Amino acid sequence: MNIIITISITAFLVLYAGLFKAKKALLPLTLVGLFVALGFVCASWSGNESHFGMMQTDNFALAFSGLCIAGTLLIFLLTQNYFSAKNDNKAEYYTLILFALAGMIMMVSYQNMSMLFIGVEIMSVSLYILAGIRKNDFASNEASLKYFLMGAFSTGFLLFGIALVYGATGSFDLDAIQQHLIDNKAVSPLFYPGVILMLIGLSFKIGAAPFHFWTPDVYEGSPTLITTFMSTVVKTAGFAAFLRLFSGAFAPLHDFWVAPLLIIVCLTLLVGNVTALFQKKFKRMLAYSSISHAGYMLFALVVLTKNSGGNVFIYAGAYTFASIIAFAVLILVKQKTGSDDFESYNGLARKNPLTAFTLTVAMLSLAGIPLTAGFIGKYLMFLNVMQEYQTILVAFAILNALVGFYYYFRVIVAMYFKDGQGVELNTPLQYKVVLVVSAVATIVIGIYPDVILQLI
Amino acid sequence: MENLTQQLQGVPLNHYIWLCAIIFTIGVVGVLTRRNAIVIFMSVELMLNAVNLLLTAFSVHSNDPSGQVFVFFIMALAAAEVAVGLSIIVMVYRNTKSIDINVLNRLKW
Amino acid sequence: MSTQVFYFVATLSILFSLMVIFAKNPIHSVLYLILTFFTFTVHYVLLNAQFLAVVNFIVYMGAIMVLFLFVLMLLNLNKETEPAKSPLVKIAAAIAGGCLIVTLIGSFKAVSISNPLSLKNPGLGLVENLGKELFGPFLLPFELSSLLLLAAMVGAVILAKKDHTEEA
Amino acid sequence: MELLILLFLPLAGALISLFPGKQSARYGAFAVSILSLAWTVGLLLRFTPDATTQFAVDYDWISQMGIRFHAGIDGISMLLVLLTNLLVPLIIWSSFGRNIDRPAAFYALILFMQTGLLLVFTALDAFLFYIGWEAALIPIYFICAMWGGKDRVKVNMKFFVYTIGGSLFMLLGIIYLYLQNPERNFDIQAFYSLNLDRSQQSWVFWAFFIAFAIKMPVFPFHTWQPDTYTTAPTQGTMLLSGIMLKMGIYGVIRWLLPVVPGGFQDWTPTVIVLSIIGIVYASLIAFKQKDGKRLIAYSSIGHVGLIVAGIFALNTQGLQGAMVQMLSHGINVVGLFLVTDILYNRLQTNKLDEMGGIAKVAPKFAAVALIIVLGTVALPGTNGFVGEFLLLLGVYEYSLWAAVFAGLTIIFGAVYMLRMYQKVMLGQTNAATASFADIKGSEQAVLYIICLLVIVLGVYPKPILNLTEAPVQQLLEQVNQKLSLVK
Amino acid sequence: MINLVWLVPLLPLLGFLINGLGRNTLSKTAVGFAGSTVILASFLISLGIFFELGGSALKSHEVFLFDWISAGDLRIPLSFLVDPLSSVMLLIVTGVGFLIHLYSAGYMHEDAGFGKFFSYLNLFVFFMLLLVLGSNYIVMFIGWEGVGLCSYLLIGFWYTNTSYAAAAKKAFVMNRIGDLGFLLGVFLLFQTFGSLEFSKIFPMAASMVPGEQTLFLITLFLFIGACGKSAQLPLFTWLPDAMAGPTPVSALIHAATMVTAGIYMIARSSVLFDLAPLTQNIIAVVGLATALVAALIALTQTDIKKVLAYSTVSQLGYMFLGLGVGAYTGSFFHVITHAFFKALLFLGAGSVIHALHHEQDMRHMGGLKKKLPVTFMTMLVGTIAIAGLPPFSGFFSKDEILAHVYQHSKVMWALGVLGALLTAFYMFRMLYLTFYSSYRGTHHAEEHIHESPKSMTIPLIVLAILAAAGGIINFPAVFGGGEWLHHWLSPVVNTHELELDHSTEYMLMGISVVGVLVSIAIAYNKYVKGKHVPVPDAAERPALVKLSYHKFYLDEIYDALIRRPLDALSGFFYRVVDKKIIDGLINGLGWSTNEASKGLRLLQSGNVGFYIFMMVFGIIGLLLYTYLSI
Repeated sequence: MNIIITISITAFLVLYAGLFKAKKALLPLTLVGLFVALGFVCASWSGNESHFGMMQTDNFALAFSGLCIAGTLLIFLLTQNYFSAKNDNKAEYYTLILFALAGMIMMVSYQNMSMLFIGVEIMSVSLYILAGIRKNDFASNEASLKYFLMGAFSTGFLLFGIALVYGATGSFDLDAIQQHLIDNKAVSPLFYPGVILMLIGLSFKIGAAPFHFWTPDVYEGSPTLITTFMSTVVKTAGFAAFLRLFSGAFAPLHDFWVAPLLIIVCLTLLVGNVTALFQKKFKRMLAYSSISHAGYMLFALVVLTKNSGGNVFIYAGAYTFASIIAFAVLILVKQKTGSDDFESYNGLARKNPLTAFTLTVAMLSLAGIPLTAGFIGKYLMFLNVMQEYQTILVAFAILNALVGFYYYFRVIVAMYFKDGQGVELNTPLQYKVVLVVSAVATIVIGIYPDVILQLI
Repeated sequence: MENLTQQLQGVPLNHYIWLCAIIFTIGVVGVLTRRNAIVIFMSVELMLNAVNLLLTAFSVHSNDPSGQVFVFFIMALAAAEVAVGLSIIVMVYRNTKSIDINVLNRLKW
Repeated sequence: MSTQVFYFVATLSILFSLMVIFAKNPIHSVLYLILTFFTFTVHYVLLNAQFLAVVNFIVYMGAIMVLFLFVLMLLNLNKETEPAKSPLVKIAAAIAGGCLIVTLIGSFKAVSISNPLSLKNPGLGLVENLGKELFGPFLLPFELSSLLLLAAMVGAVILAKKDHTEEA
Repeated sequence: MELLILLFLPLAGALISLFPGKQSARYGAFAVSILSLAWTVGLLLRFTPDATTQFAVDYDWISQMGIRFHAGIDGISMLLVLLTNLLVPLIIWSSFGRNIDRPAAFYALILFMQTGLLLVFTALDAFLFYIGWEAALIPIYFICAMWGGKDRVKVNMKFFVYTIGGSLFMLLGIIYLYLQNPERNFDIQAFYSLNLDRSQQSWVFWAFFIAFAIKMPVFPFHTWQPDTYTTAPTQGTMLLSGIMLKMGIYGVIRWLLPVVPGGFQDWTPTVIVLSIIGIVYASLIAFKQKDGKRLIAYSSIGHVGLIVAGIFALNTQGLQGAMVQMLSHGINVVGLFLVTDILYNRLQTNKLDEMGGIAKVAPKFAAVALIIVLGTVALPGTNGFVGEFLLLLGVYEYSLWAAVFAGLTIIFGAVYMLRMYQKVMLGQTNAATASFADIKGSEQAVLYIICLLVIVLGVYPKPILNLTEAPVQQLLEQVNQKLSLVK
Repeated sequence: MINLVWLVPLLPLLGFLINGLGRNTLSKTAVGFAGSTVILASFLISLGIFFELGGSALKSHEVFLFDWISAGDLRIPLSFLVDPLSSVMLLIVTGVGFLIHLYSAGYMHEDAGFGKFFSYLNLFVFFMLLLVLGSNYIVMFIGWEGVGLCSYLLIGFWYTNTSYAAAAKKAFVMNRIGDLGFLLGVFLLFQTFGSLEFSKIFPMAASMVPGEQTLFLITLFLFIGACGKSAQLPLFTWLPDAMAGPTPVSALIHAATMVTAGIYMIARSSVLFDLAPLTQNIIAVVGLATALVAALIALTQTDIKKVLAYSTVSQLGYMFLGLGVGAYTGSFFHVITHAFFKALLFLGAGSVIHALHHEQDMRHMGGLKKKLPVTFMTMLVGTIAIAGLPPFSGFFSKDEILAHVYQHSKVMWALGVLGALLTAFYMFRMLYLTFYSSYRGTHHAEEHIHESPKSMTIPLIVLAILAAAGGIINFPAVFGGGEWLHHWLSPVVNTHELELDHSTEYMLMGISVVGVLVSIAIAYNKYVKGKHVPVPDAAERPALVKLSYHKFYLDEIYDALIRRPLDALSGFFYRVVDKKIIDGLINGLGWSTNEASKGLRLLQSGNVGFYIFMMVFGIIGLLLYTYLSI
């Protein structure tokens, strides 16, 4: 509760600050707000407070809130040098990101489907705008419109699902729904299509196949900073929402929805990994990689254990840190070379050892190489599904992971093994902070994940 | 009025569900067949309205006002979405002089 | 008489909604959509959800549809400029739609709720009742939806505003 | 504690060598590797050659997942630790005369890899083993891809994906065993005491074996190897063939055989046939190779095939032979690759046809190369013989025919190695080789040390055999006991 | 003295180290001195051992040095066995070895690799002594392979000549083929007896049933090993090629010592072989065939060393023939006498070659009798000895073998005698072509012909004496001899008494002596009187002569049957199986993933309508699942 309020107030303040042309104050203000929110997250740890039966700030919610806020913080740090001096929309930019963040906090802590719906929509609407915020950029326009049209379309399915679930159980409250499922042996047949439609709606939000089509185009077209936000924080929140619903309220019907979920998982892995292989642009490759990671994260739902939430958390954390590094470097490279092709990374390591190293760590983490957080995440996911001996699924995932090595290593190959024009990036201090912090987090989680595992 | 509604309470819930499903599907087909972004958007509105009606019917059926409250939220969303959506369309139109979605295919592969 | 009003209005709803998606001219689509929404308002009334009926009437037909019309006019799109999609797409869409409806309804196949709707509480859809619900348990989402509207507002302003500055 | 120092000394060295100037990286890394060798020797002196695990460390690591930092050394581990810490200084030393781009990164990666290798050879926790396994792979990938030759990117990618693919299946197997383990941990003793039924053992066997087979490599999984060996920088090839390959063999002995003896037993005929095919096949291919490095690469496949066959024969002779041969092969193959490196460095080619007559202009070089070649062809009195003899004896006890075909390595080995030696060293000099400079400095020192090892281990292999005798016996007892329990 | 037996091999090793390390720093005199002295010292110690053994009642002494390999119940100590067999062999190896060292000091004096040469020779002697002294099969195997190595090194001594280097490789590989057989035999021995010690195996074997399958296999494998080392069919082709090495090497390795290792080994294992009659028959047949084939080839060779090489193969065939019929002593006797006269012949040939500045073709020799008197005289002794004329040593040893053969099979005996006649013919052919008639080389070269230096002629003389008188050591009973060797060896080697009556023996001897004389006469007629000179290489020959001249095309046959198929297989495996099939499969996986990526990528067409279509299909699919599952 405090968290949402803090974030909203920060958003308002930033908006007003923008109005009064206090451009210098924007970033500090935002950071302070976010730190305060983070403080609230810590303060209410283990509180498990219910807010009007609408939100439940349990540890799951707090952990994901914390992760989202931390991710947003890092992304805000990347705004240094990002905007040109004449830009007037900076305050709105910040405000909308903060609004989206508020929406996400709702998504990770909702207890009632209305909160889920509103949270999702606050986030989505903000993102539609953010995707198109470069008004004169054709790609940005296209991304925005595509995202918007498809998003609205999928919202329809989500709502239809909610309606059916409501029709079957007579409530929007998660506990009530779960109770209903447990009490009634024969659930109303309306419930089943309802669950499936909600699965579809949420799969769209996290970019799982075959509802992933928006992802690559939107990620590519959006301003890189927004893509970073979308592919990391937004995705994390989407997963938390997914998990809250399916591993909570819908858990009693696990046997029913696990089969379609498996199909979605496999398709997602396949499409994400295989398509990423042939990309020329680093940014678009990252989009496909985000699809494939969605596939891995869905493993947590294939077999529900008490650790599912924690596992997704680690995975999402690992993925967030790694992606932020990747995108941060992408921004730097694009600023310098004007292109986001793999070729522009050629020979980058010579002049920018630190940047190259952190990007390498990020790629290794994304690929799931041991001693990075990404490995621990993947390991937990595999372990999770192996509890029911889903060996074939894991074998399939392994094959996909192998494909993954190819494209993640492409950028490493470009940076270290190819000769390029020897671009020297100008890396501002804040970027360095983000890169180092994320890389250190990635390695620390990779080597000693106990720090996080003991939290949840 | 009261009398009328009382009389009409005999419609089976099934038929509401079917109606909503049909309208919803028409919305989906609209999205599929049209190329004009605004018309597509209107089809989406059609889908949302189908959901609204369904929620209301369920709400009446289970005698629970929360369903209707939810409809209210959906309307709020619809308003917000329309505002944003139309401004996006306007923005796109400014740049491309078209709102044909088939023109939007620079981002691919 | 009895339930026939419902079926009549329902037929109209379906008809108008079909017109929405088949009308060549976008303006006509808007107008049919307004008609569709009107039939929905009737449905709300029939369901004794008067508040929703009113809101639907005001918000959808009064605000939203006008906005649509306004934009169409603004962009000068009142012509049948839209190139028809290929017949293949149309057939595919029709098949897809057919499949969708079949599977959708099919998945309710065992719907046991064939019992007629009965209004247990005549005041269910009244403002008083909904107000209590809205400002009671649903206060939080209600308040938070203000964020949604605010975000939309900010967004609409920055997107629709004409400016030529561009960030890096 | 002693073990921790052993394990992390190279890692610390890696971090340190990243920072100072370019030239000092080389000496720093060398000093660190010598220090680890000294430390290993120190441990060896305090080591009692019985079947117990010594210098064990056991700490909580990821307590939530039942993962412990549990490592220790028994005779078999000691042997491989010794191999690693013996070869790494030699490998580093061998690079002294070479002009290496970005030396700090190069040496840091080597040392980093050393820690990974040591982890593999000492881990007593399956997860730790896996981590070490991959931790050794990453640096070698970078070494090979960054400092390699033609096609290095493509070739190394294949190598990397191939090997890591195998190891991911091993991870799958590890997870399976973990889930089967009622204590929910990765402890090796717990794995040993698992009693899976035949079919479970069978597939766990393959999950592990594929990883090991790719690493070694065993016959149909070998095609990454010649390309990688050929394109990698020589130090990388040495690391790969000298030490890394032993990871697979060690894995079979430590993690496969005692854990799933039933699966091991069921698949023994298949694996032995595969490895013998590998011996004959790779040796035959080596006959006509034009590229020296590639020839050695294929020869290595053949030698490894014999080791695998010896292990799978499952008797004392075979296992002891494998132990000795692991050490010997490491030494010999490093020597051979150093020889090719020297040739390449002087002549800028690996093509055997472009060489010849070097013995005339570089007699010292020719002499040491001959000793190494003889070690490789397992001449009695060299280290290669002891291992090969025991291995063949082991295979023989399994089957006469297996030994007949495996024994072809004795003949074929002589054919291709001597052919290579003849093409390179003998005959008339040509324009390129006429000015070939004889070895000196670090090259000479390293080669002399290798030759010394070749002969000393061939004449007096007893210490090595003693080192591993007790653990091998214990292993066999353990396996037989467990086999008697399996349904 | 026996306790000092370890010094015997150690001294040559020391010599190897000294000469090897000091090859660039020590003077030639020092090298020659050191190299020869260590062998002489070894010889003296061996002599001491020999006499001590003769005086001692215990005929078998094991000297344990250290445990070499142990694994499980396998325990291989590095220990030496001193018994009558090894003590005699020690004397031959060190004795003949010393003479050859001495000779080499002169012969190789001009060579740049003098130090290297001596170090190799010393190393060779070291390994040969290991072979002889080993108390188990593995130590024997060290020596066995070690001499193979030295053979490789010495054949390829002039490695700049590619064909010499190839010959060296060939020798090593052919030896290796045999060695594999040896190893397999060793494995089977270990499996059967649980030990590899001679002292453990033979007593156990003695109690086994003759003709047992295991014993047959063991002996067969061991025999294959012997075939490789002792150049028997089908593995003999390396030996003639091995003449590429310097002549002292040919004398030492390829005549006197190394090639007899196979015979030594079989003689040592006579207990086993006696229990495997089938193997014995095989050995006899192979030996006889080798003797004849080699003799036939030798008839037409023109290179002086080649003739000697084939004669060596042929003589080795005799020895195997003897072994096959159980005449272990006879064979070993022949080993000894052969060592004397063959070393002599080779060294003599070396002396000729030295005099003619490395001319080896007999067609360019002739009339050297006057110019090289010492060489001629000693060579004559050697030739008579090998031809088997009494009372020279060859006569006794060969006839002992033939007598045993006669007892075994008369057909074999007949063929054996035929071989002997051929031997006499080609040896005298060689002698006549080289020393008789007139010189056929250039006039310029003729002026430079001179007798070899003392260091070369003294060994020749010593060897000539031995070749002439060597028969004394096993002077047959039929002439009233004591058969000393026979008795000396009886504690270790299964000896079989000849059961022929004296008259038969006389008859057999008579036949062979007469036959030999006749063939010498024919040779004299043809080459001295008829002044026949072999035609040049390119000239046409009658079919049979051609067959012989081209060594029955054995090299070509091996080439076509083994080397080329293997090479083809190598190429096939590399280019097709490895690159196309296995690697192709793996790359194909990558390729198909890539293609799949190309295809799947196209799904992302950029068209929103299409995307929504796909989504709807997904939705329909999932709803269909719902429809079907509830």
